[in-house]
Amino acid sequence: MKLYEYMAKEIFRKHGIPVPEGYVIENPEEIKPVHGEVVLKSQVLVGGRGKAGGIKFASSTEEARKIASELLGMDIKGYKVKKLLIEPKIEIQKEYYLSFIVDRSSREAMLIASAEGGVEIESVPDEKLFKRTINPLIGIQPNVIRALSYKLGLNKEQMKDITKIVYGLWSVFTQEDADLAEINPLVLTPDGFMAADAKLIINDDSLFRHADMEKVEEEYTPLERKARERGIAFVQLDGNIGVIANGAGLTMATLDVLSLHGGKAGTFLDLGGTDDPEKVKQAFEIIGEAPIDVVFLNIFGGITKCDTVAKGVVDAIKEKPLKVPIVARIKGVNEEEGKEILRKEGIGAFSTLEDAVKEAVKLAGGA
Amino acid sequence: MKLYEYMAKEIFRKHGIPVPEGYVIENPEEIKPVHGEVVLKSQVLVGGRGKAGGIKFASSTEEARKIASELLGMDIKGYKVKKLLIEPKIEIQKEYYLSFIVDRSSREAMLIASAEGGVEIESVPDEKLFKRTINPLIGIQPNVIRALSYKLGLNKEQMKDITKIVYGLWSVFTQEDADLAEINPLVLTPDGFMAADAKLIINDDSLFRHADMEKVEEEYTPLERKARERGIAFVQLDGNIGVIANGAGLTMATLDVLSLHGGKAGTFLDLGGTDDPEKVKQAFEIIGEAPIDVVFLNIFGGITKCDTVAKGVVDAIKEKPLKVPIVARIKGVNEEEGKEILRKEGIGAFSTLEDAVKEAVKLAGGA
Amino acid sequence: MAILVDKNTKVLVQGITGHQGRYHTMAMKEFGTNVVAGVTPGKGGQKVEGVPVFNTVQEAVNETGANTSIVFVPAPFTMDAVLESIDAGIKLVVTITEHVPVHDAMKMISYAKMKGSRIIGPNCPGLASPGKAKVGILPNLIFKEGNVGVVSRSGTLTYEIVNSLTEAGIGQSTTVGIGGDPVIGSNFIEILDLFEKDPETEKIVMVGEIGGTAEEEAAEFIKEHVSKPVYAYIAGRTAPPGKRMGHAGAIVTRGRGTAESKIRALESAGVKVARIPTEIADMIKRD
Amino acid sequence: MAILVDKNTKVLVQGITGHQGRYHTMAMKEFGTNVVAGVTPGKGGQKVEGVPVFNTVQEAVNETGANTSIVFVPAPFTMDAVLESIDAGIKLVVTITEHVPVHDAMKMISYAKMKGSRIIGPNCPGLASPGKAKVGILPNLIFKEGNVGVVSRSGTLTYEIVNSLTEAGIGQSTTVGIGGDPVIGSNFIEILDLFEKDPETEKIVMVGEIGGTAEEEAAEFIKEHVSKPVYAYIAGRTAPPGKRMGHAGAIVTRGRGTAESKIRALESAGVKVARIPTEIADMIKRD
Repeated sequence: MKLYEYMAKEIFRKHGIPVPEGYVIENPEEIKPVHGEVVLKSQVLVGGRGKAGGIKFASSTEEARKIASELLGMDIKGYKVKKLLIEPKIEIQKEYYLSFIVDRSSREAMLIASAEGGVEIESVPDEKLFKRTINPLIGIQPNVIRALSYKLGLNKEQMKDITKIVYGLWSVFTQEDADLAEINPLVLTPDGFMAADAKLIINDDSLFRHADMEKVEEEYTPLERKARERGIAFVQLDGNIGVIANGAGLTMATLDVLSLHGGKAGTFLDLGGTDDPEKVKQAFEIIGEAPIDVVFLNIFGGITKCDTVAKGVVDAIKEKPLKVPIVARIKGVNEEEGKEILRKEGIGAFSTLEDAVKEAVKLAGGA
Repeated sequence: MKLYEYMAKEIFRKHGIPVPEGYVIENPEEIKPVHGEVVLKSQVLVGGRGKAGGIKFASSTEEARKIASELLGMDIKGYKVKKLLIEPKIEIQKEYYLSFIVDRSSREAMLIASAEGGVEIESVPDEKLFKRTINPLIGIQPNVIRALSYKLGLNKEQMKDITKIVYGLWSVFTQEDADLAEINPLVLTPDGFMAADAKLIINDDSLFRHADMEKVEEEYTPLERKARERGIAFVQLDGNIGVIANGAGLTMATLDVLSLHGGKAGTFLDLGGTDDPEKVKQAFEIIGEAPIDVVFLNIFGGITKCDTVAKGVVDAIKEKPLKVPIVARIKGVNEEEGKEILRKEGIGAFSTLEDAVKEAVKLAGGA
Repeated sequence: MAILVDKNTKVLVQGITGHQGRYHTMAMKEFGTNVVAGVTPGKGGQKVEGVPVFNTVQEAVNETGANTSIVFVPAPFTMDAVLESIDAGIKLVVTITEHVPVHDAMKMISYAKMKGSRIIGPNCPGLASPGKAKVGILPNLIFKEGNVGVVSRSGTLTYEIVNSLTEAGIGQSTTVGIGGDPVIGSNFIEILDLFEKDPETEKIVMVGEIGGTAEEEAAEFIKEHVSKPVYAYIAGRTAPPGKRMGHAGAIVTRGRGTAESKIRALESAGVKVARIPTEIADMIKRD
Repeated sequence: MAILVDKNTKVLVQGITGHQGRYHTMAMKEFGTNVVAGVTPGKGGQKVEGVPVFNTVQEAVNETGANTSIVFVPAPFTMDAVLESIDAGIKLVVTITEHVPVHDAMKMISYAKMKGSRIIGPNCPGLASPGKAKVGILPNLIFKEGNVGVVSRSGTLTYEIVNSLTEAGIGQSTTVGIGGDPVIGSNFIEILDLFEKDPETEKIVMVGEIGGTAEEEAAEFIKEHVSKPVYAYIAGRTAPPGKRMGHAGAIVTRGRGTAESKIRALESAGVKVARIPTEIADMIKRD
């Protein structure tokens, strides 16, 4: 779960990381009197908002209100700005970069830091980055922070200051079960280091341990939201073939084979390992609402039996008929029974993925 | 550093372990009005005080004062009672045992528990004990407490209750850098589990991390205390040969060889790896005050050079002559020079340990 | 031979009294697996499918000599269950449970390494050595004893590929579903290494997916350490893009992680990469 | 051969700019040891006894290929120094420092195990393979190249025994001072195992002390796994009794830990136990 900047900063502050003293508004009237200069930051879950014009500065209350009314409601890369974070402008001497991420290769955390922070961080070459895996059982140790400080060219005072921040960010990362905890830029100000921005992604599987954390809804299409509410893995795509398969890998493979034959998927719907008729029915309800020209069902029966799934499909379309044809590829345990059940309802049922795909692409209007 | 029961209980309480609400007195007048029954517990650093009469019960203020004046100043196995811990008498339904200790074999912590706590715990056979090593990096886990609860025959309520105590004791053990954290007996009362006694030994090498912890002076002879203040490892024994050697192992070996030849050591003084003349001088000052008939010096010169030590010895006895003869065994780097320096001062200097020991035993009055 | 599980495997089922545990205990026994014990705290003394249930893993190990465990307990309690098995001396812990918190996964994998145990998963279908033993939830009927080792990040897609191998008359030594989570106990490299050293395994099939850089790292490993022929399929050439993990994600991945990057890396390591899943069987047959 | 340190050992000295670090860098070099680097944070760029000093272990390893480290840093910082070496891929970390907090010792030993490194010590004199390398503070002059492996918990007493071997014309393959602390990285069993497997080592000398049960456990191990003749000396038959560690200490020890218990266990494992330290040389000569 990706958090908004203002939420991440609140959590960072709780773990002892200095962040600017800001506040959040949802409409321009909430702007407090401006003394000095302030920055108005659009709260969206997508990167590059600065370049998209989502971050502005103001020197007076009036100006701030005006800018706020421009920013609120603005569209940034498909995300609508609903909240602004208002902060005093910071005096930046230099921008650094600091993050912890779950590292798949080492199966440990990875600490990344750089003396060249900011928007261009991804193009900083590896030899200018400090990268070190941190074992989750031993945690962060003084020698790592020393090495980081040498690499970043920090003086003694700065080293002492960044030590607190690295421990704080480690605390955020581990205590809050983060996939990612990132400060970019970490800015050096006359008062020491401060997190000018904050990115925090909480591990979805760990949310049960953070019941008091405010939930952030990602941006979904109405149909995707409906699917999610029913616990179905569903993504809307731009093609016209509605793909349903069981298992994420198999669903991806189905998309690939469709594409090889000139077809284009309009949905990615993974039934998972279930043959629960209720789930099958819900899947067909969802896909029935998608703007597609044909439904392509790809089932490999293993633990899930082909005939059970077929029965579920038949029940679903009997209750709520689809407006588009179905092509099915049925393979595995009780495959013949499954195909028979579908064929009785006039559904084309094939054994090989390629045969079925060709039929679906044909029905969808050809390659 | 072994803590007094009352200090250990205060720390246990801080870590969430229920302990009786008590207070400490140093003289009988400090007894508070007694309602119900109280227990008066002598605060000494030695076990078996109960059997030695150091724990008494009282039902009235007057009785409590009388008992307090009997206990205070009493001698328990050589330890003088200076403080009493006064606690309300607990209603004990059953006595258990619970501890964490540093386990040398596994190089992890060991959790020990038993449903048969109390003074006889050491005779409880292994198959009635719950023993489990706990890795310091992963810490105590729920499955361990479940296994403990099954072994101790606890019901669900008791299991929930002991979980808190096991976590608390683990927290004491790790956060306070303990060699040992022990609750014996851990008593079951109508209100749940409670630590009726508390034993806590803080790792001496970790005391620098616990600067705010009240220091407990162990019982030393005045001479031992003097040695400790000078950083010299010194123990007073009952024989009449004052042993000085360099290195704990070598000092022990010296005692063993003395004993083989019928001698008896009166001191155990380990110079350590030093040839610092000041340290040698201090060592001779200490040993000069011990009630011995001969000083036996056993030096193996390695990093420490024999002649340097010999010079230190000569300087020391020139500044403050000893009343008893010295026998030296000098071996290793610059051995001949060392022996020569000592012989010039009339000190018998040998190369083999056995020759030297025989001479020392002879001078000490024979086997 | 085969790798990791065979006729000497004595399986302990953690969470045996749950729906999944019970069902797959039966399925594993049908496969011919020696399931010797189950564990569900508080349910010791019961029997499930004829298998004795214990309160603790230690007790189960003491009583039955179990040497392999399969974990079906719910995600919030999975780490504790895995640690319990490791502490009881179990050397192979197959973790089926999905949605295990990623920090729990990292911790239990580090702990396993310290104690010399191996974790497969979490979020994996387990593994099967046809004719010997299955410790997992893979369907029984798709397998055939033989000399092809299969290692995969995916579930159903693996079944599909194994089934097509079997239909083509190509048997398998062992099929290992390593799991689809970002952090898993055994990765491609570790399983490839076991297959390379297993005298019974002659060819290796590797099924990957987009995301992460495990396939690219496996390709590096294959180039240097694997002499047996490797066939691969990578799913997700046309899949919707995954979640972006800040700048750090991009720094760690450095342009790898796409199907193209994976296929390129594998091909340059001499791996034959199939364009559709069932093509693997054809390729092996042809060789 | 020899064990653990030899001509391929490239030593890194942690805390090289301190008094002890500096002195023993010189002494190790005089012994013929290849000391390639030193580390003291903030003193990178200096040289000590001709050895380049770095700020971090990683940097030192990258620049010099150091593969073994010796730690002289003060006790409060020892764990961090040891962890730094382990993380930099150093496989043998010899920890001389005494008074290391026991919980730090437990943690760093667990971590070393996870990462596949070996710790000797803490509070140990280190180890020496005469004619090859010394990584420690043992005096240079007492050694002679040969075929007796020496393993000991003690410092000076070891020098005494090694010296008596050398004077008797009996050379040593490697002498390992495992350290006198309750919790140490490598114990008797682990070193005995290495000596048993080392073709150059023909006989083994073991020097123990009262306290703990390491000697009793070593005796069990010798009975089952050591075919080479073992000679032992146990110090402390008449030593003042140690500190009592509550009831738990007694439960863990169960009557073991005394010199008598240790000598009995060793003798029943076929070990020849000397009554005085120098007797070992006589016993070996006689055999």
